Amino acid sequence: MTTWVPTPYEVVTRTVETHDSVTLTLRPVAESLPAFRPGQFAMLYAHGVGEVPISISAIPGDGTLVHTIRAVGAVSRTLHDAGPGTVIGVRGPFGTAWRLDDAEDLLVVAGGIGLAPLRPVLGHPAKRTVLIAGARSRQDLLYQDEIAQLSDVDVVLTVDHGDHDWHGRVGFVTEPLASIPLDPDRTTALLCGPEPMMRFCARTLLGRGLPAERIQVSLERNMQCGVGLCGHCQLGPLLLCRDGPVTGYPMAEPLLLAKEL
Amino acid sequence: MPTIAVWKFTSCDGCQLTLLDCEDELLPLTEHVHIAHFLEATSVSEPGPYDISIVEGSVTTPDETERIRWIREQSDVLVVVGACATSGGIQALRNFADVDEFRSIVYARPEHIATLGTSTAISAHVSVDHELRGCPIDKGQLLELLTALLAGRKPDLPDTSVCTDCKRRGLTCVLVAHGTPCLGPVTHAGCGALCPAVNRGCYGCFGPMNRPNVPALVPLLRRSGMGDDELHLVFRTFNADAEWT
Amino acid sequence: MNVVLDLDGLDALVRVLRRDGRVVVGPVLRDDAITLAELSSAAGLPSGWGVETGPGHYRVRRRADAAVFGHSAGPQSWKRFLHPPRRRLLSSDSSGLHPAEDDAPNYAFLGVRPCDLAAIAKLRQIVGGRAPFVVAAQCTEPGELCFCASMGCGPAAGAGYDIALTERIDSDGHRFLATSGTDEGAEVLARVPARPASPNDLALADQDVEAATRRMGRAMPELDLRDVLTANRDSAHWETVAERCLTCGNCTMVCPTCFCVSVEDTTDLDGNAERSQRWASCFEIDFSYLHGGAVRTSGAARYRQWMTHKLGTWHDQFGTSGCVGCGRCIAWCPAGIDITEEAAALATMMELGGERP
Amino acid sequence: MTHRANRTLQVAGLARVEGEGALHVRTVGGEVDRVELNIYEPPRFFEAFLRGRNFREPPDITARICGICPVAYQMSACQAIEDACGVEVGGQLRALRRLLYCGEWISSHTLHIYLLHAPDFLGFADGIAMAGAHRAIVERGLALKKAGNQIMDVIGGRAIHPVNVRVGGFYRVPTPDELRPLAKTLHQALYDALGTLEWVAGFDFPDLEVPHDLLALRDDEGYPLDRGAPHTSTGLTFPVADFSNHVVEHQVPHSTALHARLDDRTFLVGPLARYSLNSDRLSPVAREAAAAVGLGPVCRNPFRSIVVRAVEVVYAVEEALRIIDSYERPDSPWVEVDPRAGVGHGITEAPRGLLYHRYGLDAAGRILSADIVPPTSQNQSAIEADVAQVVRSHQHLDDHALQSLCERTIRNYDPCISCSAHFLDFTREST
Ligand SMILES: Cc1cc2nc3c(=O)[nH]c(=O)nc-3n(C[C@H](O)[C@H](O)[C@H](O)COP(=O)(O)OP(=O)(O)OC[C@H]3O[C@@H](n4cnc5c(N)ncnc54)[C@H](O)[C@@H]3O)c2cc1C
Ligand code: SF4
Ligand code: SF4
Ligand code: SF4
Repeated sequence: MTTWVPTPYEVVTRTVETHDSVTLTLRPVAESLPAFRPGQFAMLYAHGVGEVPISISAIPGDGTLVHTIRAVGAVSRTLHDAGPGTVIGVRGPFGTAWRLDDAEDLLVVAGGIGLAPLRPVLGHPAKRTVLIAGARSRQDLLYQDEIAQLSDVDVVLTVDHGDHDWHGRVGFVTEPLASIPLDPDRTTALLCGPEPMMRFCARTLLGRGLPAERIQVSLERNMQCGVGLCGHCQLGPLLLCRDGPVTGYPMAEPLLLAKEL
Repeated sequence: MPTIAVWKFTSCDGCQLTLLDCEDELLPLTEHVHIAHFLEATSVSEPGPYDISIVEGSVTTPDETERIRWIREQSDVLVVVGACATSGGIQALRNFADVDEFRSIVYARPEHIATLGTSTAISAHVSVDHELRGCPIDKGQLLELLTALLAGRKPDLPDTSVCTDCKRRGLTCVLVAHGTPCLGPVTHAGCGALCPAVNRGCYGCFGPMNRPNVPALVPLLRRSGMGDDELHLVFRTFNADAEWT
Repeated sequence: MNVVLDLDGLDALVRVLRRDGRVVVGPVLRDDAITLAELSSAAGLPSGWGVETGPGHYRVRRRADAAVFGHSAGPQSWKRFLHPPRRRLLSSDSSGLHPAEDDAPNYAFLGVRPCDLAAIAKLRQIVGGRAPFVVAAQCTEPGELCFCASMGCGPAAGAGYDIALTERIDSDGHRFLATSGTDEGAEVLARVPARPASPNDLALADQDVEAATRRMGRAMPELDLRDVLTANRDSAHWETVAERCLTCGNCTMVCPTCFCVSVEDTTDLDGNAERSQRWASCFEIDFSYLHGGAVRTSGAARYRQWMTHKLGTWHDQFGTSGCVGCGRCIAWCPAGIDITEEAAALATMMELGGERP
Repeated sequence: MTHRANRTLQVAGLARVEGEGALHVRTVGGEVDRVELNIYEPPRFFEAFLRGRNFREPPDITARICGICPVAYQMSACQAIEDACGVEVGGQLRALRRLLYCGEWISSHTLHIYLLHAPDFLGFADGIAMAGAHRAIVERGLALKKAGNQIMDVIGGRAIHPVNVRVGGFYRVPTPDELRPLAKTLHQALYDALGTLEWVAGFDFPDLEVPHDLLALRDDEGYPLDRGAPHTSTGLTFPVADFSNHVVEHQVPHSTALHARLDDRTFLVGPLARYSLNSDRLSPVAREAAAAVGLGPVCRNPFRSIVVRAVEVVYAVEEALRIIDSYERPDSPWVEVDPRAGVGHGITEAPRGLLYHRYGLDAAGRILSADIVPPTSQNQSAIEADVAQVVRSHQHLDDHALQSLCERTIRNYDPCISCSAHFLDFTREST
């Protein structure tokens, strides 16, 4: 039953990202967990409230863990509210990572909190990296300062609802995706966001000649154990905590098309 | 300390008694919450606002429609407990009959009695934050809800069938093995499968589960010997006004 | 090692296992069903009781003989002991996080049918835990709902037993051929009064088990069920099942291999927390809950998930089928939905070219 | 202190009673002009919707009249229907029913003694505040109450609205092994019950002797719980079937509960009546304990009802132990009851007093008429009379003190307003 026992980590910094999201840096209290790779996730336990899957959103390489958390329910809100000094239980690393080995050009498409698991990828050495990130509104866009400082990444930001302070694009991420310059022969696309968004983006990319094999998506299902024991994260043949969340599009496509799978 | 108020509407008192039936937990609980109003238990009655209001009973009088709005305004979290508060209770049988006739059967001078034509759930009048099912509610669920509210976690109140609890308890299905009619497959879990545990079919006192398939159960009830009359009555009892279909 | 035990020998077997500190669990008659409970002697076995089963139907009946293993799968399975309905995982208090102790006893299971033997292996592959000592009872009399033969899980006991018994009652008396499957099994058998088995004893046992195969009234379609289920993902057939399906979860709860659990967090008034797991069912709407709502809300989607996992995607996840052909889900589904019939209907549709809405 | 000749006392919501009621008292020229126990608990029309239901349903349905004494409803309902169908339930099944009823008495009386009534004597707003000063005592009360609930859990399946009661007996009867742990709990409970009696007997009791007729069951086999014939303090006795000829209900404008008169006189049911008519029937330990705290064979002071309740708890615990001790599991959990056309009567001693049920059935077992007379509506006139007497003799008190004395007077009866709010005027009945 030790698989169920989290390792204590302590919050060292808490950075407010948006009105409902924060980034926490966690430092091991004593023992530490093996290193995480981009795309993988941890199960974070808030004492007495519960445990939820949260992706790794940066890999500083100093043994700390970085997570960006959006408060949507009881557990995520408690984690969101955790200030420096709070001890959180962590299990992981779990799941599959983004496959970047043969990527020449990187196309990163994120919707909402979906940018969190893709953030570690932005530092990956690629010939060319394009980031298309969408959010509901300007207030929901994550990591805005950091993105502004990215020098070797082409950035396109878009929001569903613009306001007078917003001078960028308004609309869904599929629109810039249809028009940005893109070399289908050397691009690897990484998608994370709501399922319909990923489906539309993938369809656009397939239409532009990108082979399905070079599209990766990150899939979410209810997860309660992280280690293939609870059964909740099934999506067709996949146990997403083990066979996902990062999945190649050839595998994911039929699963995303089926209703209520 | 968070304040709790317990309110009674049209009901039998059984659900609020459940709180007093928490013999081992009652005194420790009062060290963590402050009871500001609970007519059955205390003469103290403090004005609002309240952090948590627990409401028992259904709305059956004009006065009660007013009172529930006031309570909602005064309460941060509103919890409704029991079949009366969640679905109108057994007194909602009047919703299917003529109240004037009911009134005159019971009272010689019905004009003195001010009642509405219907008995309705609290949620028909105001928004509700949590509900505990059952006629009466289950003590374990009540404690689960209170401790969850105090700890800020989501209470664990599954909305699946009684069967799931029945099987976890290791009971033998009375419908399959004895041919006893049982509403377990369509009834909301929470009691811990009390009736099958005494070789009795569930009679639905926790009301319908989330998305019950009553049309699929009816032929099975018939097969186990229920006639039209009984079938009609069995869904028209403690949760008559709930959405069984 | 092959020996023959009589009823006293069987009782001695129970005693030996108990003396070694094991909790012996076996079939008993309780509340008009054959359930599983701790045995203090072989006298607790349901001697002379059989069962009559059908879809959504189960009745115990008196047998003409005194067989103790003459009944097919009951409402409970060994899952209850290897993967209990509720189990504490961990507690958390101001002093830190504490794993729950593994307090599972050292079990000996008596009278494990071959289908259940296979189920124990499949379940343990996922949930782990200490291996029980297994005394299997080979099947000589399949029940009306059994189809273990077509799942490759019976009626002969496959691998994994310590001792396998084959019960026989004839003019030579009531006896059990006992075959050891492990050294531990042989060692236990050696301490039980028994006579050596003759070639005839072995031949009779083989013959009885062989006959059982031929008498099995049900079978899964002989197609690759993974293909059948994938091809039928959008089939309208799921709707017709959903009309009958109560989504009560009985099938998953009685299935000896269904392993899903939900995690519960509880807290006491002093701020101590506990995490535990309880059996979950893919028929619960909350099972697929994501922030904002559940993924599988319709009955059709939930039934599809269950059957597709059991017969199809289990192969992808664990390299084997999730079904052993015990027939429990057919008997204990109050609506009598028959997984073999539904699989056959889907297989026919696929052969007709797959059905698209 | 001024003695105002004209004054009005209003208690809008009576606390520490079951259900919702108010009190209205008016004195004019120093005379008590009006005392109204105003029951505003909304009516729930049980008798009306029982019509047309199946004869197996009243034990479950009428239990929901009152969450405090559901077993009483189940017992009276079963008895009335069995009477209509010509069946008598005896032997161990009857013993189990009595055991279940003991559970309810223990639990309900203890709730009243510790959490509702004792705070009046010791000057606390409630049992919880009282626990601040007397933690161990309140914990003893809660343990005792829990013992009663455990009996109902084990026999009835749950403490409030038990699921295991059916017309003819039970759905499942326990094995002797399942009762053994109860016996263990009850040995401790007996000790706690005796402690409770000693504790409450030491309270100060205002003087009040009530002149009302007393009405209770009396039974050859022991203190009355689950059966017996109605007896009065005037020496009258009558068969259960004659109940409604003697006890007549009528509606009063200020209340949703019906009032009742016994042969046109104000009367009293409940612990005082039961004890005064049956103190000779107590078990030895209970009788001795009552004598030891100075309770005579008759008690007519409602303030002392708390002592009588404590005696009854001792009795109920002892009786429960006796039943468990001689328990043998019956072959069948119930006796078959086939419907037949007719009328049946059932009467038992609820913790608060006589509870009468009467049903008319047709040959198919459909209920044609239902009539339920709960204890609190029988006691309403007596309660009002007592309040009037208390007001009369305590004119010197200020409003606040007088009002709280009036409330205490009401609480003496452990009135169950939930029970009393929904009943039928017998004379209007159409059968
Ligand atoms: C692989 C993976 C990575 C994730 N990474 C992040 C991240 O980096 N940042 C972030 O803010 N969120 C992330 N999420 C989503 C996050 O797990 C949910 O928002 C969270 O579980 C909600 O729990 P709650 O108790 O706050 O809310 P509630 O809505 O009350 O949820 C109750 C329970 O439902 C389940 N649940 C609800 N929503 C989800 C969900 N989306 N995914 C899985 N289970 C769910 C959980 O079991 C949870 O305990 C990720 C989810 C997955 C599966
Ligand atoms: S007895 Fe009732 S609740 Fe239990 S499994 Fe059978 S149908 Fe479901
Ligand atoms: S089994 Fe059904 S009727 Fe019985 S207590 Fe539970 S929900 Fe109520
Ligand atoms: S799916 Fe049905 S037949 Fe197969 S193992 Fe499970 S319960 Fe037995």
